[in-house]
Amino acid sequence: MKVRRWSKEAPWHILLILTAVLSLLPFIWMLATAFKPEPEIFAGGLNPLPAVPTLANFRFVMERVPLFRYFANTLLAAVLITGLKMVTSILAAYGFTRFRFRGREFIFYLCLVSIFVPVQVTMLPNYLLISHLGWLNSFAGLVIPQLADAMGIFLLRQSIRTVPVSLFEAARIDGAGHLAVLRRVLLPAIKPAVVALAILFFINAWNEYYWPLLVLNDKSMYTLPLALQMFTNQEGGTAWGVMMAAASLTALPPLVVYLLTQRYVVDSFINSGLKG
Amino acid sequence: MRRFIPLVFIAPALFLIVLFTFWPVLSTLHLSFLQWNMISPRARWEGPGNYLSLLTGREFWLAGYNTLVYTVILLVFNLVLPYLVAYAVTRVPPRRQTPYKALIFAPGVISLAVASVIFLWLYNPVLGPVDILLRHLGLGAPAWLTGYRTVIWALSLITTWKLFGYNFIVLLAGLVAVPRELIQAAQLEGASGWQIFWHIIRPQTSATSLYVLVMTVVWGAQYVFVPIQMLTNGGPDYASTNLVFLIYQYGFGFFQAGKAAACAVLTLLVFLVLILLQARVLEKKVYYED
Amino acid sequence: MFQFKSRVKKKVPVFLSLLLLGAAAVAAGCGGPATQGAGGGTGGVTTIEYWHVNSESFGGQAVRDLVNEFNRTHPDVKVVDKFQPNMYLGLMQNLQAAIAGGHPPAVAQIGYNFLEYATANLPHQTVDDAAGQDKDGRAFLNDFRSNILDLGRVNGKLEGMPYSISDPVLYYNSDLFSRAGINGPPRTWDEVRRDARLIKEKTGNYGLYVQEPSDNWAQQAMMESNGAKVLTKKDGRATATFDSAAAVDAYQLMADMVLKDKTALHAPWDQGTQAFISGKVGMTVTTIAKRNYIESNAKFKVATVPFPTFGEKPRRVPAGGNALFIFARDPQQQKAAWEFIKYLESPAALTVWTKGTGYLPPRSGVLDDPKYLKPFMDANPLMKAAVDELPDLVPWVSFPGNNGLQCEQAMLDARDAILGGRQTPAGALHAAAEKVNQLIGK
Amino acid sequence: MTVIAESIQFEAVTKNYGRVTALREFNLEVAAGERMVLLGPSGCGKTTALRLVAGLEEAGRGKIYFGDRSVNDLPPGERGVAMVFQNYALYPHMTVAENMAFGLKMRRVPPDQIKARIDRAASMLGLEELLLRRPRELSGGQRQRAALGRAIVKEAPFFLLDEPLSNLDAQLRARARAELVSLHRQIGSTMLYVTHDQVEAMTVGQRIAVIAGGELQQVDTPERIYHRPMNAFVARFIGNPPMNLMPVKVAGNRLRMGGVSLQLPAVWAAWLAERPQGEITLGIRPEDLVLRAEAGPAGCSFPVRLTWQEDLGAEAVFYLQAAGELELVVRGRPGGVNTGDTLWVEINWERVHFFDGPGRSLGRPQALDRNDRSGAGGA
Repeated sequence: MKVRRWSKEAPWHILLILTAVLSLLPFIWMLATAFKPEPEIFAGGLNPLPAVPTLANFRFVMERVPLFRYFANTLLAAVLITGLKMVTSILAAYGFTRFRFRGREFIFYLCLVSIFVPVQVTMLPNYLLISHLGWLNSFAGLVIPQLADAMGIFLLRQSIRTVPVSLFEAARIDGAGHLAVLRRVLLPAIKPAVVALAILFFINAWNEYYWPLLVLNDKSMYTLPLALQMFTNQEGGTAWGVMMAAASLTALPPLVVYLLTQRYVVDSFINSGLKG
Repeated sequence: MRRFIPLVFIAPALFLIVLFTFWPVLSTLHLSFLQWNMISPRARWEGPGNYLSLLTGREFWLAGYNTLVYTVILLVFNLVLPYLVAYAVTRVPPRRQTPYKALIFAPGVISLAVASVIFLWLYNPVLGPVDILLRHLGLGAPAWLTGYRTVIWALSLITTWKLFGYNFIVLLAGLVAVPRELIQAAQLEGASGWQIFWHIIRPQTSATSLYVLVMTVVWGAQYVFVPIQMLTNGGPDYASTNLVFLIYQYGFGFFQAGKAAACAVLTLLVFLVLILLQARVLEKKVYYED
Repeated sequence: MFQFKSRVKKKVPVFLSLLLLGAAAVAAGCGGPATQGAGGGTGGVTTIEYWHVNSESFGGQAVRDLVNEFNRTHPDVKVVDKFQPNMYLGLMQNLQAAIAGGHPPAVAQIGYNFLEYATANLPHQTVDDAAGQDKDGRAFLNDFRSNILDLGRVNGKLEGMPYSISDPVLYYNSDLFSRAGINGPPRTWDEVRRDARLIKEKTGNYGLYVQEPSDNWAQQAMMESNGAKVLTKKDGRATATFDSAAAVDAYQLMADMVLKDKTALHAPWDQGTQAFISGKVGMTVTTIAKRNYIESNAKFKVATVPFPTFGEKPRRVPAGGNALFIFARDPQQQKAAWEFIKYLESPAALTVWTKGTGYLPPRSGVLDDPKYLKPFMDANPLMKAAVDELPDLVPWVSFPGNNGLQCEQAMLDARDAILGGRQTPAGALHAAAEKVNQLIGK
Repeated sequence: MTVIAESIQFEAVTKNYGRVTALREFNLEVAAGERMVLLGPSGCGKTTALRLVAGLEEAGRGKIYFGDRSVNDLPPGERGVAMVFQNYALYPHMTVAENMAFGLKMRRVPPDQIKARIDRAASMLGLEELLLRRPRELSGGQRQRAALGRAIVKEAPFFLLDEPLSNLDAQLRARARAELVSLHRQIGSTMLYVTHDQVEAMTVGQRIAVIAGGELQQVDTPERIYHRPMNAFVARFIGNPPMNLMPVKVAGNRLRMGGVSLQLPAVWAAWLAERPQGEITLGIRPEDLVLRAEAGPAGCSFPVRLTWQEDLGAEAVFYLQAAGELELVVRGRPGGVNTGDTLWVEINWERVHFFDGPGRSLGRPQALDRNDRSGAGGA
């Protein structure tokens, strides 16, 4: 019986293991390179692991770059972006689902369409606007334009629709105002979706590269993805080991958070109704 | 007063979207009729000139065609494959699913910029592991990033690597939501595994698949932009350019704001039909779920 | 915060959105660094920004040392250095944006290939002007060789001060050479082709990689060393002439090595350099600025020789690197900027600079002076090839006009088409030249 | 627990959803402290009426009064209503106690009072052991009690229930009905109870408002609704199996129905003679027909064929066919007959109803009511 069961499962396991290995390969490559001394990086070969692991690359990063400052910048920006986007998205999704008003569908479609506008289209005018406001090299300039994202509205609207209407009505009869309904009834009811979306927002905000590149040119304001650029130079050559060390350090926080909460995150996604 | 309450809820998000998405789109429209390098105090009125030069040149058409190719490739890599893998996960017992869910989603936490740099190494035509492997098998190693035929595949794969996990989880969520009774009913009727998949699971997850499909089509163009910009600059000879990169190249590579804007407008027009269609599709699907 | 009496509750969303905007305003207010603002002068100290492309892996430390030293010795000026990612194009992007936003830096490194574009489009103070206002200006400029100053000149006017200088040299892997049984390094392109074949036959590795970044620097060196001109200026009008017979010949050689002999590698710059350092390519033609990088990473013995010539024809290599431009608007800042430039170009500062980056100094006399670079040159024999080429330096072609940057792209497209085997050198170059001429004419 | 109950009044209330009219010119008065059941088939507008009272819907036209105050513009939270939803709408992330406390917290009731009220309600409903559980850890009956508890603790003047028992199984339902009534006696608020189940309506309501097609059909005590239906709809909607309704023709003292001709009792014949002639409908409840094995006196009974019978143990339901496609349902004692048998039916003429063409009840001769034993007499 047991053998039969395995023979039935085995092909799926093979496919899954293959996928997992392929998924992790570039990852391993990054980490392995980060621990390699410089000449070994160029040795090539199929075995990605370092023969003589070294911390020199990490040391170089720590010495040359105020990594903790960038870490703090990135964290602050990502938290601000995630938090504010969640607030505006939740409010708007609530507004779109819990009220009937003229033009509701039209405004919603408008938001929906905005999801599909490539950032490259809006980059230049937004840059000029931000610079006109004097927000270059500021958290405001970094954060606020990134809040214009209707994806959260769309996904949260989906999951709010899965909440029984009577729950809201019960709360209204209980005398709860809109904010109390939001905070004490709606949010707990769609918690998985909120968590999953927040994680998604956070990872994206953490990794955002192009907008910070445009608005930040003061090194002290850099975020981690920008800091990676401080180790590349086409003309003089890119310090791959150092860059991979920096990249590993950059990827580490979200990765650790993800691995620690992995079960919860995946379940959140599965329970979130974020499947659209 | 009560009439304005919903507006109060929507206002913050709407304000931001109008200010940072719609207003720029309108100003892009205006810009597309000008010739301007972004700094000179005077912009020259160009009329439809930017559009004409785009439509008569070959770059725009090449980029449009490539956008289509990317889309098709990404649909296979980022919809069909993750669907298959997600299905595979549902075929193994729950307690053995966890490591797969964890490992396959993990690459999603790395930025595309970093992923691009890693793949620059993996794709090295002389010492990359892929090529070493191919040479061990006695096959010639293609020059991934300089080959006309390979470059789009190579760049798509980077995007796939980054997005695979997310799509996988979303599709898995859809698969898990298929009622067990339906599958059991089909089993009682003697349906084979494949028949159950095709006649029960596939239609039951069509809503989720549709969502992933739409997002892949629309966002594919934007996600692929990062490896293009980092690794090939659209080369060789426009073989890897897509519409979004072309906008960037005119704007931030050639400093021709007018032409970049015209390209953006045309790109939006190309997407517009798609957008309306998709908005409808999304809405309709939601209706089904209610 | 959610515990409001029922009547107040309705107003909370309003309150919340106000809070949001308020937070934004606060963030805007306190986020801006103190160094911003056009004036920049407080308490008699003039603060200026210096924009550079020197990453931590290439010259970042040298920039910091120089700026610190300058600030220490010039109490009335405070220089703030700002690294710009993504090389000269990245710097130009941010510069365009900063100028559009009204906050240009006082001094910035402009890559030589952006010289024409920057001169024509970005409001700046010319070096001629800055030196003219300085009583020691003339004397200062006299310390530079004329062909070096030409690198910063557009139509006879000194627009930017040539600062960093690199030139293309041929690096070779001595170990591979001995394994292939080659005695000495190649002097001419014919020898390069022959040696490449030998390396391929004897060791199975590629013979050559010529750098392929998003510019045509190395290709210009080949064309012009074969007697062609990329751009010909006549009566103030520029014409693309990179489709001349001599240019086509040079490209044909390259194409043959890649496509016919299969002895040359066709790959992006990073990958090509990786391949050379890993020992899989016998020779590479690339900038002297990469010397330290290649030397410290390669496990084999590296050596350099000057850029190969076509037979007896004179070698003509374009200068890479950058010139310093003054974008300050305020006279006080302009003066401080000029002071800073003079400091950066001083023999002592250039010594730090060359040691930190591997660039060649633009100023005469620094290289052989035991006080300055002589010990460094003696310790780094690979630099010799680059120094030997200094008399052969020509300006890096930078296309004029609004479409100048697009012209460069047209040449790049031709390079891809040729080396990718899509088009013949003659066909591709001719088409590109026509396109460029059309773009220049606009 | 004392609650100051108030009356509820609908005054010409009309509510439209798009083109669909849910309530049309609806008038109804519910006395303070009364148990009023809104009964009708699904989609009849009864739930709409309830939601209008709760404030979950806004009336299109017309007014709703609590006492003498118009509450049209009052939001639900300020109306002083407690409501039990069909699916209970318990907050899934809160324990039973938290569910009960939520409304009170919103109303800023002091914590010690909240606790006292929850304890009282819990002991009334036997919820003491369940207070710390979450809804998904409760059985259907427990959830229903929790929902009741949440409504009770508010000590609201108005107690609204929307099909509160429809998710319970039959046995629980019977017990819950009785509990609800006794609960209402204890708290004394004005109770509005929506159901489509006539048994529930009959057992719970002090009065029943039968609604169909957005219009009020009849408001009356359960007895009068059963015995004195004002129209054919109410007559047929109430009672199980439903009342037999047959088109009949009256000619003098004879009544033709399908292929059957019967002798009318004199009192009916005289009374019907004064009514408009033409097509009228005769209504007889299944228990008011008597099934016999043999023919009675001529013209008093008619022959039928037994097509089907349902033996319910204590009683049986017989499905019969008479001449001229006439179909009848009769309730009686089980046993002794077989499907296919020919039997005889006799009508209990004291309990028949007549309706006119549009279905309005024609009433009945006064003479009959003098010796009425149904208890449905009086005004």
